[in-house]
Amino acid sequence: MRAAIVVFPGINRERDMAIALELSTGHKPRMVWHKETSLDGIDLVVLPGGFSHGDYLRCGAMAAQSPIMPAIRAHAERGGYVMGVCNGFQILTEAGLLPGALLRNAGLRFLSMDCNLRVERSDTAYAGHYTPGQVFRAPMAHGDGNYFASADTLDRLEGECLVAFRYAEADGSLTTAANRNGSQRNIAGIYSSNLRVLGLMPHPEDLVDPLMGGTDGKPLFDGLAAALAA
Amino acid sequence: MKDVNQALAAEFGLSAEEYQRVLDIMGRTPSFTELGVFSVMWSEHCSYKSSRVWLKTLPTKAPWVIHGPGENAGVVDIGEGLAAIFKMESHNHPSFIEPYQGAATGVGGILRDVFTMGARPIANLNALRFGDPKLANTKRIVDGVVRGVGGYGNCVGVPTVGGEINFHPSYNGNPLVNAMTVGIADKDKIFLSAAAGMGNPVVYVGSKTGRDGIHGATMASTEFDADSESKRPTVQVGDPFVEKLLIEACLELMATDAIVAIQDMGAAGLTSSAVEMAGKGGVGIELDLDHVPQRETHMTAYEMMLSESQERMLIVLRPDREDVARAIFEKWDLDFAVVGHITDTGHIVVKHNGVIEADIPLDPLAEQAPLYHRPTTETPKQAELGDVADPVGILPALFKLIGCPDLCSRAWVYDQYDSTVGGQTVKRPGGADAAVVRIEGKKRAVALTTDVTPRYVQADPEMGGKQAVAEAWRNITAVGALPLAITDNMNFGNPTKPEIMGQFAASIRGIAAACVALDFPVVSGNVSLYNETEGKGILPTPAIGGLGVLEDAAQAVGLAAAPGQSLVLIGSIAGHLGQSLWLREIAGREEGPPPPVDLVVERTTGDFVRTQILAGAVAGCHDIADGGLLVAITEMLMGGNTGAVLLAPPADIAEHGWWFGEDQACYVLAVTNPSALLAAASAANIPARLLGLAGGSDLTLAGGATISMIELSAEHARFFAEWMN
Amino acid sequence: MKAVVTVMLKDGVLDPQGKAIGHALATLGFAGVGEVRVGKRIELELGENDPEAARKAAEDMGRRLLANMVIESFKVEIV
Amino acid sequence: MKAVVTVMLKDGVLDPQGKAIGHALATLGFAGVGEVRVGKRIELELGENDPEAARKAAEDMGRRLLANMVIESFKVEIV
Ligand SMILES: Nc1ncnc2c1ncn2[C@@H]1O[C@H](COP(=O)(O)OP(=O)(O)O)[C@@H](O)[C@H]1O
Ligand SMILES: [Mg+2]
Repeated sequence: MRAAIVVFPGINRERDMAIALELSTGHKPRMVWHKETSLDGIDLVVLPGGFSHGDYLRCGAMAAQSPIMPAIRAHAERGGYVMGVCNGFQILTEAGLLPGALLRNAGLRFLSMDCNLRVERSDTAYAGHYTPGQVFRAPMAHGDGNYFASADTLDRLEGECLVAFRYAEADGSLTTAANRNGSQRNIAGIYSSNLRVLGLMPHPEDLVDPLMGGTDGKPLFDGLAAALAA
Repeated sequence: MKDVNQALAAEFGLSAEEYQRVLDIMGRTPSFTELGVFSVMWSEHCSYKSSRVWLKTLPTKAPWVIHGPGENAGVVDIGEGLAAIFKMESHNHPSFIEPYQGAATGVGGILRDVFTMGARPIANLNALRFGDPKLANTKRIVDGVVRGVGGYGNCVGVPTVGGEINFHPSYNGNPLVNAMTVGIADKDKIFLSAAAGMGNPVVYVGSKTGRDGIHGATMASTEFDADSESKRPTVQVGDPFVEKLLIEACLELMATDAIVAIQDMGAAGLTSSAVEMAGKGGVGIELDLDHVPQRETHMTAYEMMLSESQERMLIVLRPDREDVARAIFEKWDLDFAVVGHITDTGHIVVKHNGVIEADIPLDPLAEQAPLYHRPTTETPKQAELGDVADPVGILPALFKLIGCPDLCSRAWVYDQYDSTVGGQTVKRPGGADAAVVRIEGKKRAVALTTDVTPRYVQADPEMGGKQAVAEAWRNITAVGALPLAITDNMNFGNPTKPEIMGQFAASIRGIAAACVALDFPVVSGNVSLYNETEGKGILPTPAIGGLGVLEDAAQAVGLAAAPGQSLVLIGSIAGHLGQSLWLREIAGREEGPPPPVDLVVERTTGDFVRTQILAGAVAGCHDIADGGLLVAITEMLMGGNTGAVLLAPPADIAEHGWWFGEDQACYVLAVTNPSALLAAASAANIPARLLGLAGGSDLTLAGGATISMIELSAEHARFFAEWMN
Repeated sequence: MKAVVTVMLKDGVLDPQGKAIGHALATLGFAGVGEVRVGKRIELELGENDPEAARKAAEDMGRRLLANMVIESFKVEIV
Repeated sequence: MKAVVTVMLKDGVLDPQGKAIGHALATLGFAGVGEVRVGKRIELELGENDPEAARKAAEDMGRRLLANMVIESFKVEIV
């Protein structure tokens, strides 16, 4: 699998993501500067976490206007794989590649701690190494992760089973306490209709090494490596 | 523009003698701009005029020290060809005036001190001291400072992995915000600030210059008074986004051979960076301010020279590399301007609109900078405490202590700091006595901590100084790391008061003694004086930032104890309650001498503990500090979600002394094989004692008194959540 | 010519910031404060001299960058 | 009665957000965009019916909570 990580000015988890991808795929991902315009030969495009353009105005709003965006959009339209994590998820919603928006956390504070994610479906390239209903841990670190979409958009997401992960308790139950940022319906991540584009707020890439407190995030990358092998 | 005379000099914070010295150096009346340059360079903040004589007595050398004090940050060899570069710096006054921006720009400033030397910043820490939590103003300042530290650190993508936060009414009008940054570089690729090379271009990069923080350096050097209000317009606003770009652009440029010298524009902005760079290089420098990127119109030379606009650096380039450099900064959308060149005149010459606004000889500016041997009086020793009755009993006291503002969970604070970005954080805040951050792509890790116990320093500045260094050393040891060096941030009151200067001198003595005994030299630091409001000074607060190294991050241990593990005390407890939190919170007294620090015992005990950890014999380790033994045990149990059954104290010690005394050089270890540890200890002549067994959901004392861990954990978590709801 | 673009959250999009301010005002003792909504005011210096052209440009900016039409609406004012 | 409190950074205080927006507009091809300043617009439902009292209340709120007088200034409008 050939992966690329898009480097927008101000993002800061590109190296974490590169480490996680290399660990599972054996290859260093290509770093693509936001002013580039081509993604030829890339299977997976990753928009990493951070504060693109300082998160000024709205998180991801300015990055969504980057020169690289048309290439990312074309890649997605071609049925290519695109994963946006944290700021990357915000950029994907701002660019209209995923529905909804990410608002300021309900408590109006930055949230940095591990959360539990419930896997809603595992028949995708991203979740193949998890099982449906499985709960795994991932660090979160964001100030604007409060997922919002109109009622009908939410119903469509649910109807088409496009919710990827939800904030849950360790036992998989969906509570308000587990839903720290106030996201609608505990949504932590969603897929595009063709299941090729994934956006999620937490950071599985920061939990792929037992030394850092666990490997709960590793199956996501192993799954991708397997699904996109060759 | 006002004419220059003694009155104006006084307004600029120069004494009559200092102004006379300016006249002697210049041989004429200085220009307005020249007076501004003298006043900031000779301010307490930049010249260390009250503290220098004492700072010189600090031990700063060791085989592993590459650069000690005198550079933008300290540099130590951590093996495998790598260097750790670190420093702590205060932003106290700005944080009182505007908590969010004050704290944010404090983080930004210390980051620049570290990456200007060629290091990629890998960790931030912050040591915070605030006033009485009962005051609404304290709440406002805490909230703003914590948001500011997080707002800046999270955005630049440097994990904030540790620090301290404490409360005492003496900080009501003078909160302390001390920020520390640690970076990693190849040890043969360190960048210094000494300018060289006749005619070499002097380049300005980063953000544009505005009228921000003019005279911030002098503000940081005076006491607060009623008219501090009027100083408010000098508040600087930080732009962490630009800082992030600046880090990446500078590191990219540093990978080339273009740089001759580089220095951040910190306090006193363009003035101090230009003066320090040329001064250290023994050359001259000429600046043409017409080329300085400006955010405002009609800025004067004085304003541009003194502006403290953030996120700016000054670089001396190889002339043939200007284009390489320009291309890099343009790629990152940062300003890049040649604003001058290096000369052989030994002067700093500042031109604006074709007029020479300043022409100052650099040697006298530095060498004749004021240096004061201020009078000192020794702090009287505290009377011995004698016996103190236990008014409430052990578990009620524990319950109260574990929930008090100085001992309760800090999660509310560090949950707002991104501690995992970078993917190398082995021990996060709250998980161990020191933060542990692995070096990307290596097994090696650094262990980091900040420590000081101001109430000890107040009671006995020398002992308190020793204790601060000892505790930093102990915290690094407690994760299994080898302590290497410290940075210090000396926060004190008004140095013109002999008793304050006495505190300063004595604590430096204590720090120095501990550094020598523990092979733990000072490689960088910062001084913040005049932390007084209406004559009331803060508790003397010499914050110590410690750095240690682990060859294999996998060997690091946290502080949690798991069910089934035995708890063993290493070190000996005399039950010292003087200046303890038990005495303050339970008996309502702030009295007595602080716990004595025996540096020989400290070292032998710590070396033993580290050996055991590296041998893999230890599952969890926590030193005894604020709150004493029982608080330490409780923290270990909360960390492992378990209870414990504890054995009785020795008969010859008062029970509350045993459980709550703050004796030094003590550790609690969680182990699976206690007898092996006890045997090893006795073989090494280290006092050790079995304390009990972890397990269950309650904490139970010999004799049956018991309390549920759920209750304790809830009380531990309560304060900040309720306070900030 | 100067344009002021005001961006507000659409009704139905909950506004935690507004709620927090309302709460804080109440605790400060301001009685009878009802709903509080927080939005952005963006002031732009435009090279334009023709008010109509300026408005068109500002509206274009609002749609393409300044507002996120999924959650926000905006108003343009030329001053 | 409704009050609108507009909070802007004082002149001379760096506005990183405005700067970034100006830059983004330029890269989007909007030529001739000069300075961009970003502030807050806070709309408050007040229990007051007397405009003067409403203004006084809103100004009080501005000073005590809505604006950070160290770096910001505010304007009140009653609608
Ligand atoms: N208390 C101290 N102990 C040791 N070194 C100190 C202390 N205070 C300042 N220094 C050193 O003096 C030099 C100048 O300090 P400072 O002006 O704070 O640096 P900068 O100008 O880069 O902020 C630095 O090398 C710093 O490490
Ligand atoms: Mg510096």
